[in-house]
Amino acid sequence: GGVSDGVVKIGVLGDMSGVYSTGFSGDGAVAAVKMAVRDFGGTVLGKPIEVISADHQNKADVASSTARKWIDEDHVDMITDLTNSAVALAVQKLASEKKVITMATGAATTALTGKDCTKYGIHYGYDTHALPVGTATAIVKNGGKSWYFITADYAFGHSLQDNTASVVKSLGGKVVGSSDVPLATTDFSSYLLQAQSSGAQVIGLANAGQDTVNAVKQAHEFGIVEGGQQLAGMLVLISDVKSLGTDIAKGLQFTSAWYWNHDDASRKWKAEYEKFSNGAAPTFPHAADYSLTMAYLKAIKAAGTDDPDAVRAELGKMKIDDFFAHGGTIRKDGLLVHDMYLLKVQSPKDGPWDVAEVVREIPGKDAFFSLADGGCPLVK
Amino acid sequence: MARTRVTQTVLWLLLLGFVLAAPAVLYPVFVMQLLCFALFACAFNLLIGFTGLLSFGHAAFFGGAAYVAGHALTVWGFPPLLGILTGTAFAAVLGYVVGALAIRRQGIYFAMITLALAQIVYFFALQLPFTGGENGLQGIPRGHLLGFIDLNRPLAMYYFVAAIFMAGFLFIYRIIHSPFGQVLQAVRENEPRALSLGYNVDRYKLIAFVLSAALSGLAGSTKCIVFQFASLTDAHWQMSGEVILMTLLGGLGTIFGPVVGAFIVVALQQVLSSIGSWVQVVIGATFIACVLLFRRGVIGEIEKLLKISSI
Amino acid sequence: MIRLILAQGMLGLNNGVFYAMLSLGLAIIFGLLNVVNFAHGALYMTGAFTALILYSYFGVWIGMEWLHIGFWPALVLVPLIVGCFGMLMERFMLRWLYGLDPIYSLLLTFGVTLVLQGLFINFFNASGTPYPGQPAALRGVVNLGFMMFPKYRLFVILFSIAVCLAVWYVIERTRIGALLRAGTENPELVKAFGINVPLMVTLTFGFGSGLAGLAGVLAAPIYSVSPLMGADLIIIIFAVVVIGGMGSIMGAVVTGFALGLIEGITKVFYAPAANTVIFFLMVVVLLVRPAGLFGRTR
Amino acid sequence: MTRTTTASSPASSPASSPAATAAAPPLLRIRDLHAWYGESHILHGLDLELNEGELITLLGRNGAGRTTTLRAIMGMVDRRTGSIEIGGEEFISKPAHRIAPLGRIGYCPEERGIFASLTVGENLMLPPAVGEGGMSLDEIFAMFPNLREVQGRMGTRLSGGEQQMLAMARILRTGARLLLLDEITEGLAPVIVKALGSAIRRLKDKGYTIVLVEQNFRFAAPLADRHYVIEHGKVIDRIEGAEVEASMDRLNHYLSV
Amino acid sequence: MSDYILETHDLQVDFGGFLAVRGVDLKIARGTIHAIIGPNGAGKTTVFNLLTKFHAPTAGRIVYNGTDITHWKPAEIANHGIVRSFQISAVFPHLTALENVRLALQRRLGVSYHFWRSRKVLQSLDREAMERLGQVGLQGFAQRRAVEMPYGRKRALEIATTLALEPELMLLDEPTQGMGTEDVGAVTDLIKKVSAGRTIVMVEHNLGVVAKLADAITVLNRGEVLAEGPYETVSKDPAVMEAYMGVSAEEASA
Ligand SMILES: Nc1ncnc2c1ncn2[C@@H]1O[C@H](COP(=O)(O)OP(=O)(O)OP(=O)(O)O)[C@@H](O)[C@H]1O
Ligand SMILES: Nc1ncnc2c1ncn2[C@@H]1O[C@H](COP(=O)(O)OP(=O)(O)OP(=O)(O)O)[C@@H](O)[C@H]1O
Ligand SMILES: [Mg+2]
Ligand SMILES: [Mg+2]
Repeated sequence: GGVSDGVVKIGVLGDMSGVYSTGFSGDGAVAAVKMAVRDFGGTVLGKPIEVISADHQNKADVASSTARKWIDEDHVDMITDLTNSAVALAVQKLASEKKVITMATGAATTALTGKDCTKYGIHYGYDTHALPVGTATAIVKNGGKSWYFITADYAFGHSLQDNTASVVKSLGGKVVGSSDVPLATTDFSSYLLQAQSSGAQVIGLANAGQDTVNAVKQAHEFGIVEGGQQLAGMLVLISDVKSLGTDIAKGLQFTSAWYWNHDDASRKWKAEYEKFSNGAAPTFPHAADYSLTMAYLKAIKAAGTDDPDAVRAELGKMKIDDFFAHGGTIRKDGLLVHDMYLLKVQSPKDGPWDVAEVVREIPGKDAFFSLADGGCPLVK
Repeated sequence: MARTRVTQTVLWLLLLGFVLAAPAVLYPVFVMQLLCFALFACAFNLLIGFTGLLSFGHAAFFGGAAYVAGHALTVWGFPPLLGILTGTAFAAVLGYVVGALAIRRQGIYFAMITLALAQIVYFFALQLPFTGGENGLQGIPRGHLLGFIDLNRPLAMYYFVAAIFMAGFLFIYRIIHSPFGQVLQAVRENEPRALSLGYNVDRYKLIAFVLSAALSGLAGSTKCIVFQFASLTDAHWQMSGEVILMTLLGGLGTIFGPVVGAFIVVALQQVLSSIGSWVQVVIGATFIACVLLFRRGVIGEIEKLLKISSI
Repeated sequence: MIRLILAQGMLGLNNGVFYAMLSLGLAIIFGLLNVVNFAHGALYMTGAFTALILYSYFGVWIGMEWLHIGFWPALVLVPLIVGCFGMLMERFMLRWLYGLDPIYSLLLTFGVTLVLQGLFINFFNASGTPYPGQPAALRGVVNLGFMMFPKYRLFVILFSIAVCLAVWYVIERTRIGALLRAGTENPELVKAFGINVPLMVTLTFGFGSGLAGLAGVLAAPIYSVSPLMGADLIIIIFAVVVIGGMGSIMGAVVTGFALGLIEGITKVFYAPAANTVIFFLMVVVLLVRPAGLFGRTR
Repeated sequence: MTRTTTASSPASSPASSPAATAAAPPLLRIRDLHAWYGESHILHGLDLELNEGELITLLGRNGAGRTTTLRAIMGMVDRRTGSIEIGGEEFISKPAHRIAPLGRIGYCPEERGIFASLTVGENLMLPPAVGEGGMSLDEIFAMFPNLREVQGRMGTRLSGGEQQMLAMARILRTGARLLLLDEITEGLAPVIVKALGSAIRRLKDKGYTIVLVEQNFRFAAPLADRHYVIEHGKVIDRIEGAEVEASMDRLNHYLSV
Repeated sequence: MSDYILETHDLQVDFGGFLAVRGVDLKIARGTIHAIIGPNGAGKTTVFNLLTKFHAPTAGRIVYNGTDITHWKPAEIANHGIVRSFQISAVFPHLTALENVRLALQRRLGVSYHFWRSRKVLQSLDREAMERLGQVGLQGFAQRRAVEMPYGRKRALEIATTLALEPELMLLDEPTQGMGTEDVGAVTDLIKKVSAGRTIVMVEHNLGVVAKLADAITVLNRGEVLAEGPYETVSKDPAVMEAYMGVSAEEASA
């Protein structure tokens, strides 16, 4: 029992300088974790809570050697953020071998809780299965039946494309082609032309962050949208909408794990966060970071120890119900199941960040795959 | 002469002492990283320091071997030693191909051609199905050495790596002090003359290139077992630049220089890792300072100070 | 299919603009000073950032938030600024390396690249920032028949062809060029003829750097401005210069445009190979013509 | 500026005998010249004088410092002290690139200094004019007919002799009136040496002032007004052209020819 | 075996339209010293470069000891006994004199590719290397690095190294160029001395040296052979006098 080494150490391993550093990860994520620690009281079981952070540069090897050192040398108890699926997969595997809990937020691949699930790995927030359930369904039902994908060429992009494609196909649509684009590409024009000449009705963007923003912008620059094709961002944050501007993003539908202007608790949390982080507005991964830190600390308190097995067991038993997650549970495969939202871009009404309205709430059981479908080896 | 011998002995003892005792004081993974890069730099130095060829593409051998060794260990289930040998052999073959193309030109052209060829290797590392693209090869098993030594035990792993390093280092030392090494030196000093004495200069250069590539591959394969990871970083041109920095910083064409240089660079990266991308700035500034102020490098300066050579 | 090939070819040509302008500067600096300027890509990146700073930050810094120095002024100012930076670099660093193996200048400029990249990453983070100052006159698209092509990109293609031709003319066909070439070969003697060689060298380096800066401004509205934009390009530029023949001005320009085109067309058939086709071509050229397509063996 | 007094073009100024100009200041006066390459001290207090229209030679064994003397005049050594007056003006502290235009000097270096990356034509046109009255291209081709055919070729594709002619030709174009010529007959066939000899005689007749560094005494003897013998960076003897016959023993001793 | 160690047949080279060498037939008799002279730009250096494979001929054949060597590589001809010297002194500057010479001897040992063996195996050659140094009077310099040696000594070292290969045919490119009078004498004597038992071809402008050494002379002019024969005949040939010495026949007879 008790707290190992007399301190609970949380490591935030995120993209601090790359394409995901605004929106998903970066300083905003560290702030969310720190704010949660503050709100929890700064200590747990009478021991101090410490937060450290590092930049993984979107490189799985950098991430894994940092994690290795954190675990071996700094005795970190839990590693979070892990934006970038390749990073998350690498770190989750390594940490679980060394019996350290990971709670990934920014990463999206379903593999984290599917075929690569681990005993101590938790996926908190959303995944590539949940995203298209809202967005792709809505678009196909509106008549967008043939799709061309522009895909970020790594674990996340492929996972997102595959999941979206199966939603499209299950609704009677078809996929006519795809282009794999390296992460952090700035010129999408040639891929967009390829997409244009495929004649698809919908160009699905299976990427995120700055990549999505650039792709959408250039599609407008080359007159592709005027040409009659529709863009579908499969992973869009409100910060992306903001940097695109609502006139370019107009009409865009996207799926989100949380929207700040949806209920009072969320509005209140956003205000708190902005105060804590010098005015920076939160995105849904930031909200998830806060929520998971709270959950983790509560689990330690409940278990009376920071022993990973005990804490993991406690997390599995908890009901997660806060401003972020409604009716959430962490399953055996590590996936947090909770409600998702389909949003639609609107002209701001309620302040500059009110860029979308909630079109539909998607209940957790519909948004996420079932325990049996995931293929997690821990689930016999 | 005597002074050279004494200094050399001191350096040998220091190195041996460090290799044996380091894991007691330092984080073993860090020391293993040091040794892998030191070996890489020594292999690189064999080429630039003793043959006069600046390759700007050595990451291809280092990273390429890591991928092949990683694949052999993970997918084919090779034991560790065989896996490392496979990676090394691959680097040698790759070195033969790259070398045969590149030695057609000299000097700066040579550097740029190696760079471009390494870029092709990088492309394969990114695109081939078995390399895992941006994800890299993860979770490479360490396995059992000779069937019974469990390399998952940190110290076993450490002394395995230390043995590989020492073997590689001694081998390089021997190459430099061989009849072959003598011809290399002649080629570096006056190529047309070596040619007119009947030495097939290109073949000597090529053999030196292959040896250097193979040893770089040895370092890369070893690193992939240490970190259980093979990634694009190892094959990226920035890695080729780093190994040049290590060698330059320690002293081009010296025997212990690259080891010292590698230690400094890796330690610097470790110490500075908390300041994010300022690391790049510091490394870049070191590069500049090194080129402008002490081209001889640490060991080179010591040589000058003690008025000796070849340490 | 034909339409797609044409369209990708146009885009390729658009990239070729940057290959040509950058390898041109590189070739001038190499041909005349025997310096392989690894920092050329970083100077290009610096050019793009300078344009961005002039537009978005400069006014704020001097307390005049309303001030946005736009694209057209930047087209003149940035090459001057980057050129001055290049001259400082030449004057205070590279100058000490003349007469040594050119490898040292390659390494020095490699160091400069790391420093510049690191600095910009620190202040602007590694991902791109869009350049908002694209001139209104060049907004919109032109219908080329086979595709809609942004006006701005068309402008960039035409503008840079003009720049390349002008530079080529000056270097290969005028006395200035002959002086520069002579000055690199035997500076002492050219000095003895009464020419201020160190100044000439500094100006030349400044000019080459300025070209990189100019390319940076042109690139800013197309690609987002990012600290790594030059790093990705410089390796390709090296290949262009090797294929064209090191130090050949014409070779650099023609090869730059041609490779952009080839790269674009490759995208139609096998997109992932587009980035590498240049390096394969380089290998082929080296096997057939070791001195490069336009290179003269001296 | 004393320059104006001596700036008349060589072609138009009358060939002046040493006696006639004895009153006028010498065109080139070197006093106590010291020169260094890095740490090595090569010239140790060299003195010499040269009037307008004269031709002198610097003789001496290999390594005596003759080339260095010319390079010191041109500012091509690492450090120099003493005094170098050209047309009455002090040049010792002028930067290298100001010396040729201000002194109207043409320098033909020992290793010829043909630029490999320039064509013959470009090599020829390279040095900027330093004064009026340089030779026209026609005059130059009349003097060195070989050069006309090879104009488009790259500089170092020329044979040794052709390079030497080019090196000479290119400074004659500039309007220099003081020529510093270093070992111009080295490695040349007798027929070319002969041609060069008559070319130099013609230049002298045109009023050029010439300093000739020569190994080939037989070539230099009939041309020179005066010989300076240099050893260890100093002038150790000075022999008037007219006295050469009488001084053969001395010369043989100095040069061991 | 033929009397001629080296023959060329209709040798020709074209530098982008300019025929620098046009149809040269050389016959070098075994055991002689053969000089090639001619006005500047005649193509002497170019012929030399053709013989030593630094250029490839556009047409013609080179026959060495009855074998066609037209398309051999530089290293290959060295292995068959043709060794050239360079105009600028060619030594390995940071190696000692002994190591310089040993490098020439080392190939014979067949260990030059043995990167796994210690350099100590080369010590067996030290005695012979010392002898070679002795031949040119450099015993005292054995442990000195070549950079530290005076010019004349470097030249001697270069010749010692060349001799260590026991070349059948030595090619010397302007061996006395840029030397003072004293050195010229010494080098001339050295060449005379080492010519015993081998063939030497040299390009030389110094007619004194040529007169003293050469058994036969080929005069080139504008890429063609103008005259051939011993010094006495060649130097009296009116065509040669006109083209090379620059005296017309009348002047000469006057
Ligand atoms: N760049 C240099 N650095 C150091 N010493 C030099 C340099 N150039 C020449 N020297 C030395 O200066 C001395 C004089 O050389 P200089 O070239 O003036 O001789 P010279 O009389 O012209 O003889 P030569 O017939 O060889 O041309 C020689 O001892 C030479 O070694
Ligand atoms: N690589 C080349 N390309 C074009 N022309 C060349 C080349 N090399 C030599 N030449 C030309 O060939 C001719 C012969 O040159 P070569 O150097 O053989 O003359 P040479 O007889 O050695 O004269 P010298 O005694 O002056 O050195 C010259 O006219 C020269 O310009
Ligand atoms: Mg001289
Ligand atoms: Mg010649």
